[in-house]
Amino acid sequence: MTIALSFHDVAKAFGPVQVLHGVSFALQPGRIYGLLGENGAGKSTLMKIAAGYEMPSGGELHIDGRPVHFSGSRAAEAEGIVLIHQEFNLAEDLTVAQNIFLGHEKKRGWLLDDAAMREGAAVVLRQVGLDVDPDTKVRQLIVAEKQLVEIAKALARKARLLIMDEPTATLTPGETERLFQLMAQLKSSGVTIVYISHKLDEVERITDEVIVMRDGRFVARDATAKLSRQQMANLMVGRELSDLFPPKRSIVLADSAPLLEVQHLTVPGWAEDVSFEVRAGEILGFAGLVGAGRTELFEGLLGLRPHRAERVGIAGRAVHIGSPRDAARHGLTYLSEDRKGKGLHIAFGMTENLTLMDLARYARPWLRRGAERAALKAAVAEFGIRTGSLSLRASSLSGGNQQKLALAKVLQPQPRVVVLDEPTRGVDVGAKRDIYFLIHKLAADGCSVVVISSELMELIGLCHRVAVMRNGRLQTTLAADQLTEEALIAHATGTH
Amino acid sequence: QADKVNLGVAIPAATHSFTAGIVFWANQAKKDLEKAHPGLKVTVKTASGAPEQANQLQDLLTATKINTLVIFPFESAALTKPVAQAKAKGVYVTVVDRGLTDTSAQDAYVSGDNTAFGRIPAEYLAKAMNGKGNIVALRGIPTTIDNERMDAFNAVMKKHPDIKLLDAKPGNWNRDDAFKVMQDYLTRFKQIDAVWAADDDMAVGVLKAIEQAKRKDIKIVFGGAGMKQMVKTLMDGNNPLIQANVSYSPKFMYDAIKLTAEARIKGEKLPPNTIIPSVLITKENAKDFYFPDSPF
Amino acid sequence: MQPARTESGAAAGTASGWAGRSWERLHGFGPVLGLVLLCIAGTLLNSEFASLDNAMNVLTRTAFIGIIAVGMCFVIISGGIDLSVGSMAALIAGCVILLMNALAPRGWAPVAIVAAGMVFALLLGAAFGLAHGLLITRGRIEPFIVTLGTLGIFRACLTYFADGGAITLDNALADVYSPVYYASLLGVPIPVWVFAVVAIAGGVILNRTAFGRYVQAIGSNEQVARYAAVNVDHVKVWTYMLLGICVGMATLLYVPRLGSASPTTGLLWELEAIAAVIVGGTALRGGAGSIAGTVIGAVLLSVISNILNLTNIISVYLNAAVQGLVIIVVAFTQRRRP
Amino acid sequence: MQPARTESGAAAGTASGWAGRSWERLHGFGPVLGLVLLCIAGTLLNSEFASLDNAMNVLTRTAFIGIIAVGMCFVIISGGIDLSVGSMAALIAGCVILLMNALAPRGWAPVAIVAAGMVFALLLGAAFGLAHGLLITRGRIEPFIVTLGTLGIFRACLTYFADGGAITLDNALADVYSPVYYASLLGVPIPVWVFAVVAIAGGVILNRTAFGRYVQAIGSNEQVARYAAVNVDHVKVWTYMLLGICVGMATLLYVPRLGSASPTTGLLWELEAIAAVIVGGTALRGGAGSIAGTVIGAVLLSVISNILNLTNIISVYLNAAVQGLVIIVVAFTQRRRP
Ligand SMILES: Nc1ncnc2c1ncn2[C@@H]1O[C@H](COP(=O)(O)OP(=O)(O)OP(=O)(O)O)[C@@H](O)[C@H]1O
Ligand SMILES: Nc1ncnc2c1ncn2[C@@H]1O[C@H](COP(=O)(O)OP(=O)(O)OP(=O)(O)O)[C@@H](O)[C@H]1O
Ligand SMILES: [Mg+2]
Ligand SMILES: [Mg+2]
Repeated sequence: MTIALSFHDVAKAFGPVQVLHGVSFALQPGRIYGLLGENGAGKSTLMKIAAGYEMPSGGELHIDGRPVHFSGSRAAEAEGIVLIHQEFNLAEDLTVAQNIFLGHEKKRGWLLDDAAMREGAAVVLRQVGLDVDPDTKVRQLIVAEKQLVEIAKALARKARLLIMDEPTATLTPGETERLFQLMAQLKSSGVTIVYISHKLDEVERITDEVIVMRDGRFVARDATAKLSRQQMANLMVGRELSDLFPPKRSIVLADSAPLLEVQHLTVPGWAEDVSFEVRAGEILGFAGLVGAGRTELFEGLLGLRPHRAERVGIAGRAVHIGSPRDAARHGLTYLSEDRKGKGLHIAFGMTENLTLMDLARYARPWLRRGAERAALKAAVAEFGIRTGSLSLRASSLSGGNQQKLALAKVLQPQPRVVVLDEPTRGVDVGAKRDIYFLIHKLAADGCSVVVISSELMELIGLCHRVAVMRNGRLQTTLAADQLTEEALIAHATGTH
Repeated sequence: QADKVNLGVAIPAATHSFTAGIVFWANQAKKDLEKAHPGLKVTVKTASGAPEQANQLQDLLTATKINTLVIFPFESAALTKPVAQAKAKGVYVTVVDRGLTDTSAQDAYVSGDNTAFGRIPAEYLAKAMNGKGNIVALRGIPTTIDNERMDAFNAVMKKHPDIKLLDAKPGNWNRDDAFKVMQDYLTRFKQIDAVWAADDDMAVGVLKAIEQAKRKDIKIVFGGAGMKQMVKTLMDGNNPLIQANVSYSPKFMYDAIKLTAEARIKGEKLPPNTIIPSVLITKENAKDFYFPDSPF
Repeated sequence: MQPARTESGAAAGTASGWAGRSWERLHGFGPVLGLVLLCIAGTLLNSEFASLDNAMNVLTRTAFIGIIAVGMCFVIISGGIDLSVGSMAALIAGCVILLMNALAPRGWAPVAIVAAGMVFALLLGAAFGLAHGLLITRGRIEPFIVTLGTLGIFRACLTYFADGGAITLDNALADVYSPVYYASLLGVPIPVWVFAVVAIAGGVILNRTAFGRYVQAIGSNEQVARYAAVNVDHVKVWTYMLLGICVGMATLLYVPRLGSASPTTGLLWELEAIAAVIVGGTALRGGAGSIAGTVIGAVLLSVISNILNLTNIISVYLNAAVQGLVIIVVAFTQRRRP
Repeated sequence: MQPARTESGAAAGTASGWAGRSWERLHGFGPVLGLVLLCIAGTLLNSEFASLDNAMNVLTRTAFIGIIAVGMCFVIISGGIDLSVGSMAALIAGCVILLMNALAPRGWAPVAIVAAGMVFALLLGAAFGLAHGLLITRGRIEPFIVTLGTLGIFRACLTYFADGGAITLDNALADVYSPVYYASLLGVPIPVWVFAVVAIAGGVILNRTAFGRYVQAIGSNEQVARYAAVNVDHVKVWTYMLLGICVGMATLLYVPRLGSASPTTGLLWELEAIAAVIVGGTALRGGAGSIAGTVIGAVLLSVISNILNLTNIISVYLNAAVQGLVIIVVAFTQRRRP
């Protein structure tokens, strides 16, 4: 049942770019390891090698002391190594159950045993706490639900070594809690777990030992208990990090006019009768559990879902928003939580992604490539996008760097109102801090910022006010002095 | 003589039996004539559409450098201008079957007789049916020739008010389409006395459909163009439905090439119009129209 | 492509849930609805339309395209396309007839010859499909290009073999073979039986076997399928082989009908087969689709031309316009949700 | 049609990075290479092939399909398809000729009539494209279905107007109009100039304007484009209108060449235009593509048939087979990376 995996001088290069430089460390069975590192440090790449999705360009893997060479993920799975990808790998046209058993179908003779698979799927779904019918098409799930399906899919594989690449990036505390219980159970039955996350509080809580990587190299490992969050962060970036959250801007001008007003917005099936307003210079947070309808509320506002509203006003004028295009024209942009599906053209270069929302500026009438490239250089510097070359496709960026690019993209048109759905999803601690500074600077420049986040600490540290949603309704709006984790959770779960 | 005859032949590609016959006879002419006249060069090009044929004309002129052209135009109107251009460059042009809209673009015209192709079956059917009864017809792909044939057929039928033409739908000179159309005619009309299939390919499909439905009311199926299998059937007399046919042999392609080549070698001109008549084929004269080597 | 979550899932127990669900149900019935309306129209226009004979005629002639469309459905769901099926059918028909004619003078029993011809048709179809599959997966060439190329090659070979004319089956053999098309079993013509069996087999393979599941997964997201350790190339090659076998099967039924193959045989069948699949609700980009829909799509297309043949309300020149219009209208009834 | 490119994309690969890049460079040149090889073969087979006259002939006749292919390239990159272009060209040609013939007896100057006809062609093309675009975006119907439907409708309407025969341009007008096809400017025929202008304009629009970028973005991932405030429906409608205008433009050059329109005009042009685009290296599933490749693809296709016309080495029946083979081989030289 147990497995001991070790890396010996594992190296990996993509073309001329050396991503991993001889990484060596060993994993003992039955423990939970936290794998830490800045965005682009090579965590995902190393784990893809471990699970047979990528071939190392140098070095070896050993299992229980014998060298192994995986020809593909199937070979790694045969050894009991299962990876939950950072980016979802689900076939959208298939159902939840079909995805969970894809490649491992249960059969009765020649035919598929759908009943057994549906049952098996229901079991693992229950384990991860996802309440959807196994026959639902994955296309119909929201991002957090897809993440849970990914986890359920790995559970169905009977892993001995389970690698989780940022499983909680889109989960709210409730689901995360449930996941931790599950991890504890697995651990007690002898499963080794590698847990990659940028949420250091979680790493601190759940892991036994921490392994830190920097720039494709192994840097340090130590028992979690011996390290503080600050120390972990310092190890990752290789220098002293000061306080994580920038100091909150004291107080919003009480009489500054609301820049975005929303009255009685209903998105049928998702959000009921929600009203709120954001003033210039204000950062408004949105808290809620998975399924509270925050994402859908704003997708409705942007005209991406059927919706009705009594009044939507921007800068005091009533506006009609039928599409993101209308919204952009009024100076409102939206960062989607679904990076791969809605946020970036992963087959495009970084430049094309960055300038897509603001092409008018570069087209006079012909696109000026030079100006576009200059904009990319500026964004790379400002958002700390770490990449070997500026001509990479978005798909070649690490997860966190993709997120930074997506954020840079929606800020390109210099919006007056910006809605950020999970803005720091998968972003490392150092860069997170930079993004917080940036959001503050936006607000200081007179923007209205809406932040939807599953990280309560982020909302508390960042926002002037936080709106809490539950079951599609706005429960309450908490002012800065009322913001505590307990209060937010109480309102979000309806137990206050 | 000073300039050798370099003869280009432009014809439609073999997309159904009749055009296959055209291609066969053109190649046959090439073989025979090149053997008979060592100085003669014949180049055969087949096209699957009017623009392609116009392209081939260009290529024959610029690259093959022909001085004589025998063309079976894919379409009359569309090829008029390209042929006129060829003639303007001094090429001697014989047009076969489908006359150009501007006859000054050609030196000679050798044609089949599309009017007779429609008239003869009409007259034959009228007589065989004693001037009364129900007819269904199958038409070809919508084209000018098809219109000519149908008009000629209708003109005769006007004189026989007791014969009812129940319907005329396109079977596209194609066995499969004809089979389906005939099946549906049989479903729709309970009494049909005769079928004008307007092409032997279509007649094949029609016969199968009738056979399948086991209908006895139909006395005659009149095809057209004298496909070898049909002429054979007529000769052998082994299908009572097949009593006559009308000739429209693709062999006129052979004749046209031969006449043109020989006239040019002798430095003569062809008569401006040569019409190869369409005649009624019956059991008696069938063997004159039977060419077992031709694909048609 | 639509951002909307079509809430059929049990997940969304909301007000719009019900409306959504019944729409979803209706949506699947788009082609059925179209077919029913067409049949009503047909009956009103000509009472013969509703006769059993006519129904059998229509189903029988649908069989060719229908069987091919079932195979095509797999190819399209897997994200591929095959433009060559019409030419392939023609070439197979030609080769089979040539083989049978060649065997005839050798003194084999006619039944044995016909059987040999039938096996040969299936083998040829599978071989052509294999060639397509290998060119597409190993050769890494777009399916559109590969099959556009073979579309020309197959038809040219047939024309060459036929010397431009028709290849005709020996009369004695034709008599032995013709029941395969013309005979009936329990009042239902053989081709309809074959069509039914192929459709059911297709449905079972698509929905009840691992292979079918992989076909859908590959069409939905090839990368995901690869990550799930599905042998993508293998599965793709098999979809083309299945289609090839279906074409072979259709040819088996076609040859006894007219006993000949000519350069016009199978012309534009590819368009009809693809249209049947798409009208039946399968998306051209792949990922999902249904065999039942495909069957209905195929029947629908032949019902349209049947009705046009049975009536005389508009100029024959406009037949194609009516067909086009009906196709668009049927597709409209099953369009994607807003 | 192929699902998502492998995640690792261009930069993927291992130590073979360099090899990868030079392959990538070579890859773009696939069609060029094919074209060069073909030209060498052509010259060896017939020295006339390399003459200026022949080159101009080939380019001139490529112009129709080439111009349409440029428009088609936009549609395909945006993830759509248009099967109706051949019928559309035929119908536009018919309508334009009817209009010009109708104006002739009214005493307009012939030049004015020809000009009116040309404007009408472009307007009709734009209108048809608009109809396609609206049916596809507003009506939410698959492009394949919409244009399959209009394929039938357009051709049926032409057949109806032509009463099954041909619509022929008045002789006096034909003489005034014919220089548009037959005249040359600086030794280069007018159609070649038009083709060049259209191709350059197409390239500029695709690569150097916001619209072109949006077209690529939509084809690559429609959802992401929508979220990025791209007016997806608007852009899609415009791609179809652009294509319609290109078809109108091609018709402008076609009418003076043959002076008539008939039910066989423009038959299978859609296949040729799509083939030119795909042979030129654009993926059928959309997202990326090149106008230069498309132009080369179109030229390549007509060079093949030109060479076949200039030589006499194989049976005419096999022409289509040679074309098919060459298309596959060219595609193979530019196949996707392993
Ligand atoms: N296919 C590829 N081609 C080129 N470079 C790549 C490719 N895949 C990854 N990289 C590069 O490898 C580096 C490591 O990426 P990796 O995804 O392993 O980072 P990570 O540690 O998981 O980061 P994150 O925390 O952001 O997920 C990055 O610089 C990335 O740009
Ligand atoms: N009004 C409602 N009634 C019943 N179920 C609802 C309602 N609103 C949302 N849900 C359920 O919640 C889920 C949708 O969640 P939604 O996308 O709204 O979450 P979210 O707040 O955006 O989550 P996240 O914070 O992770 O982005 C679905 O499972 C849906 O069934
Ligand atoms: Mg990562
Ligand atoms: Mg959300």
